[in-house]
Amino acid sequence: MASTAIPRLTAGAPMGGPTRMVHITVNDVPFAIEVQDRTLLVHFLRDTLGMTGTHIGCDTTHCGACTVLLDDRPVKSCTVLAVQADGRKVRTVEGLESGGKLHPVQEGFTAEHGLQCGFCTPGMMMTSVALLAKNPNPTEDEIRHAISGNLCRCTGYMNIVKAIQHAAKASGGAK
Amino acid sequence: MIPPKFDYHAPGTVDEAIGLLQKNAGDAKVLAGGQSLLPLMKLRLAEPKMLIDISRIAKLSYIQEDPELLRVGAATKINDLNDSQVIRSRYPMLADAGAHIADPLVRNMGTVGGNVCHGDPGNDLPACMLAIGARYVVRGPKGDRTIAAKEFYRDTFVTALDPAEILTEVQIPKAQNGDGGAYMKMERKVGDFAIAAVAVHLRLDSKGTVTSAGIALTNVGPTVLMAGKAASSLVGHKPTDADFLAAGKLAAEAAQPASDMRGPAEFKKGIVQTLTRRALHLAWGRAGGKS
Amino acid sequence: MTTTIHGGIGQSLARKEDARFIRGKGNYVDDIQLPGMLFLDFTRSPYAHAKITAIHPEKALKIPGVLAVITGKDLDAAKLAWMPTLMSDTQMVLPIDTVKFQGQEVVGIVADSRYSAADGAAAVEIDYEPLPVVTDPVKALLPDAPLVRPDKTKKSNHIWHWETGDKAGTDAALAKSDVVVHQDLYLPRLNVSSMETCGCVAQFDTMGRLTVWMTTQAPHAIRTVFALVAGLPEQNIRIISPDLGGGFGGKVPVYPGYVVAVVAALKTGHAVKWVEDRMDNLMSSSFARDYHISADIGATKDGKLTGLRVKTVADHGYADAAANPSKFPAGLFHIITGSYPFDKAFVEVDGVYTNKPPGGIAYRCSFRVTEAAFTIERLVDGIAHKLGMDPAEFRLKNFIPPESFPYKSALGWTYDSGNYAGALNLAMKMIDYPALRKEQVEKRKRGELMGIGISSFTEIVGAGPSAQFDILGIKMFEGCEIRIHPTGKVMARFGTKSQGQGHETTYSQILAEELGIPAENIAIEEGDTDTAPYGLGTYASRSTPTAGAAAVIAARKIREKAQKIAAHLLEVSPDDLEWKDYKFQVKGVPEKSKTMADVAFAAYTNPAPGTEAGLEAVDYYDPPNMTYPFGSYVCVVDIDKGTGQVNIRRFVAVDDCGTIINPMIVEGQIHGGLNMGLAPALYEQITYDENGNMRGNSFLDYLVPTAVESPHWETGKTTTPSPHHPIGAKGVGESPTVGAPAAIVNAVVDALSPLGVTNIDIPIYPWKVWQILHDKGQN
Amino acid sequence: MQADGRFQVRAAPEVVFAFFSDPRQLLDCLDDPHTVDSVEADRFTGTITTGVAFIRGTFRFTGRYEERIPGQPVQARIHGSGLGSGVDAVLLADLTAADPGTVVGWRADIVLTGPVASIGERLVRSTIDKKTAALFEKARERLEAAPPP
Repeated sequence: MASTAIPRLTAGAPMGGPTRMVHITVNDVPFAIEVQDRTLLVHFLRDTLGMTGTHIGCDTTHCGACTVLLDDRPVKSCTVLAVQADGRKVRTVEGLESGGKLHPVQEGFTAEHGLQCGFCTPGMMMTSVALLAKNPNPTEDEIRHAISGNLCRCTGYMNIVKAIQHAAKASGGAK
Repeated sequence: MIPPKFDYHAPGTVDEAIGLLQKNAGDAKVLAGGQSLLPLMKLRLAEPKMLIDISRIAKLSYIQEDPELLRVGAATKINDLNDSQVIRSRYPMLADAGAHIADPLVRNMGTVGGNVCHGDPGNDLPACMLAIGARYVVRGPKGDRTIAAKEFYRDTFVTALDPAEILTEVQIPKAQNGDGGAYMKMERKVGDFAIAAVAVHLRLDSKGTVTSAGIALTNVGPTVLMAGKAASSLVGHKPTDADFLAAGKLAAEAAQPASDMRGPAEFKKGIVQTLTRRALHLAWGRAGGKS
Repeated sequence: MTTTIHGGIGQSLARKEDARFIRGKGNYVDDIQLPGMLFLDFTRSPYAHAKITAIHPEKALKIPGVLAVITGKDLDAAKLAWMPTLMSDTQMVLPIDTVKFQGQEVVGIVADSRYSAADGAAAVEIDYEPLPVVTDPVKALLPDAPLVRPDKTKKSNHIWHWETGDKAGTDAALAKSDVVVHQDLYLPRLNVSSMETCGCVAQFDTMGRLTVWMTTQAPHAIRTVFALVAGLPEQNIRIISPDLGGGFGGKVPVYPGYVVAVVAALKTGHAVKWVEDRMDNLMSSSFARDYHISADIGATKDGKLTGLRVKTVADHGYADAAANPSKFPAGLFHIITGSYPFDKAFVEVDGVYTNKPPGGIAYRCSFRVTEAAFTIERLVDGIAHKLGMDPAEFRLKNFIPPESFPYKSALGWTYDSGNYAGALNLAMKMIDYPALRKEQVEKRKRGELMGIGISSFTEIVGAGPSAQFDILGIKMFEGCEIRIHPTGKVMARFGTKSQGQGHETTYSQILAEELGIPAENIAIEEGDTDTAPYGLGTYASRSTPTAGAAAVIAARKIREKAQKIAAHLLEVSPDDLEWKDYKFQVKGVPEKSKTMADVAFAAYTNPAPGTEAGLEAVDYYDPPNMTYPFGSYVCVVDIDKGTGQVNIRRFVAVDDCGTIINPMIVEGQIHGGLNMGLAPALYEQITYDENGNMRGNSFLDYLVPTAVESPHWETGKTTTPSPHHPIGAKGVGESPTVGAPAAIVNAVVDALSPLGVTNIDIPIYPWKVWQILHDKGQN
Repeated sequence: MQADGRFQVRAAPEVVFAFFSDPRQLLDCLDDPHTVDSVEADRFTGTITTGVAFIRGTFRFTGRYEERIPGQPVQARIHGSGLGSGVDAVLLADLTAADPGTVVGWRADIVLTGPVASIGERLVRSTIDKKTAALFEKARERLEAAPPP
């Protein structure tokens, strides 16, 4: 095994490469942190801030497990640089529950069994939150299209659709 | 997957961005939404030493219709295009395409400018721009110039954009009565590049005669392709289904697809034919044509 | 009025595990962060078969943060370059001199961040000399084919031959049949593509004890394999399987990354994390299927099935790393007689090496059962069409009748129970089958293409009885340990490991029912080998049939002891008590009773004389037989003649999994299973070109269906309890994946049958349909 | 990917043979930046930086000539690796004396492996075809400029 000397390590060891300070508000908390230029937003959230609710599923912008809201719009945080989020606000699954009260989308996913392994769930819920903000009373077809950037391998999507409809109703959107 | 190291710059003006491009010729790459570039970097197929993020340049994101032109700022997000009432009501071809670019999340980062000047034959907007006769405003060290969309695409990833130039605006002839367009895309699943896609644009006179037509094809050649013969076959006609069928066949002849995982070349030509005919029917109806 | 208990069997209890998942508080392997943790990444081979002539790690080692590289030669020095597979074959951890498939791990890079590790992996330079490649198993059997495994004594790519049934009898039965249909079928390579890829964190503590947090469906079996491979004392190995983001069979094998991470942790003294990216996962984690099937089915002219003969070539890549029971190299493929009473049947399978990744795991199905169900349901449809009979009518005429159970199949399996006609009749009623056939006649007159497809499959799950079922010699029992605390609260531990199936909920429902303690007071723990009883893990729909039964038996052991304590408290003889309405009651005197909570408290404060303190039990359940869930699916498709696109208009799935513990969870499992039946029928496959390039190694080309491609599934159920399972449950997670593909393909072939079409290979891409229509002048 | 072609030059067969037998002269026909680091007997090594637009990488290559016998086709096998991928090329020049000069029948078989093949083939195929044709066109120009027999 070829190796260099194994140094004493500290948490957050430097990764090399140019760095800069970013100011990102995550779930209403402002952070000012030095990141590498190439740091992906998803790694900033997971590894730097320790918010591991946002997952990585495909690395190529196809699965949506890493979906977060960037200035209220759902984006795939594995294909966004942390520096691109500088000066902007990010909302993650950790920011859905407020004052001990679950978000209607969280309630919907539980009530309608909209999740199984839970890995796609945070991303799926963030997309749902943005959908309902824009369209409070979506049809099944509109829901299916809205979540078509998020893959789920467990549920067959049926109960995810129901979960979002449930949340729409709870938010007063649906008939 | 982790991108290689690079320097990131977020200039506040286009001219500043152009200066950076000039100074770092060959090493710098413009970052708009990053939805095509960043995946290539994460795969380490592209390793630019510098990224110049133009998304923070004020006034590059707008959709504005004036007496002559529809102007779309290069940094306009695809979903802003899709949400625009002007686009939905008067430029449905762009709304058709916008709804089929990648997936709904990618469209929140991806930009119109990125889609039209990335140079991937699988991008959806270039065919629309060819069919509708758009022009691109680009700015470089020597100032602004406009390039017709049909002159823009040279080869895969190769465009008429000079290395130190940046696309700032897409200009589309203003919709008139009697205009109708449509974009039809067949994809393996949501998020995929097209197996084949067809953009058509028709202009009818008050009698329903086609006075001009544009047809262009996505992902069936090294670049987006014009189907000139197919389009001109319709001009001067009050077209029937037989004309649309014939135009579909001509469009299929213009396609230069390669066989790949999306299907054999012959199939793709067949899809071009089917989609052209269907898109023409749709565009014809939208233009107010009646059979 | 019957008494119920909160969360008892049959209730759609909301899932306990959701509370953490909807808050982003799940704990998956990549969420684990330990102080000083290092990261492992791999440089992989671009070649499918090549000699490694040199490895140049210098540039990688100069990258800041890169600490070490590990090669096959390093591992060889510790005798760790090779490891056994679950099928007693051998596979490389890292190659010493030759790579065998594209994407194979060649050099491990250890760094202080995942970014530096990735930079290091990109900077390692490796010189290769390409060798001839073989990716087609049929060509691999030709005499001049490149030899994939020269390390083996047998100088051929043929691994094994396996057969069962009556060859001569089947040949004779087919020869005498009025009609014989021959069909070649290919079930392509698939990747389970759980949303979470595979990975681990390995850490040695100061006492040399190893803990590995690992994406594994079978933590105990993995611990034993690690002990055997690495020579570590088994008590010094702790495998923890935290929350898993899906498994579907892909997290059963041992992958090189796990072993290298452990070696790296040992060498560096730091915790080491390895997590695949999606391309790594698609290129090198175990595949499913890759079965080339050639089958003949016979019938009399009045439509009675006579015989079935199946010959199969199984492509295992460069190593047979299938996750099958040891005695069944082709899994349970010989359930292939399905729902039909064949007198004679014969099956043979040949395993073959090629330059592809190793494996042969399930794709959300019990060992090779989808391959079997797909084959028989395609063949039955084919012969019905050939006889000019309606495929539903043909099935109803041939099904094994309900009164024949237990039924011994021509290939030796004893089906525990079934009512196949019941399920098919319900599915036909739900979808209004006669109306669809009428509509089809009308549409055909107009030249429109509409098809109706049926699949009436039989599953075989719950592996398995110890006489036949083991993996590396370890019998396939399953353990449950229950402890009732003094306040009447329960901790139960299992050797299985949920990957989304909701074990925390369903197991607590079983225990609530059996112990009379509300489900909310029952905690379930799995996946930690230090605390859980031994078990073989969760795959092949075996958890409810095996661990679910262990839970029932362990609970009943507790009840037996509790009855003595209750008798002591009530000052009666245990025989005077009965367990009724979730309480111990004095027979005939319902007001004299004690609850389990009463008993639990007494077990610690006032145990009956002569009984031990405490209230605990363990059971290791060895099932007497497999369970045989079944179902009937009906699918309606419309085909776009201009594009060849198949649109699933309706899909009705009637499943029978015996007693249902949580109807909501069962329905959710069925929806998900149906989607993974849809996927290979229309979208997913892994192919290789002649140079061994994997085509489709990202989600760009590996086409996992989205919500737009997935239809609105309609479900129904019948209930035929398993006679040998203590509560009659059978397992359901995989039935829909097993049953759905044939229904879809049968529907497409039905739509195209007026054109003389009898088969289309899956996945049915639009270009395949378009080509047929084009050739027939239909578009 | 396969490409072939044929051209005639005024240079004598010996000159053409020597040209194709020299890895430096052959590789200098590439437009892309490259180095030839060593040439020993029938083997040579070097690097080439190539790609399509911004999809570029530096490939290290090793090459080997089949036995070079005047009057027989010259054939070189080149294995390159870069971008985590492999490129294997077999270049062949079949020379026939003509009046005047030499007819060169050339063939290139190029096989990509790794991510470039699986992800990038849709995008790089036409470029490789063009680069191959350009290489032999440049060879023709150089040979045409060589002194006539």
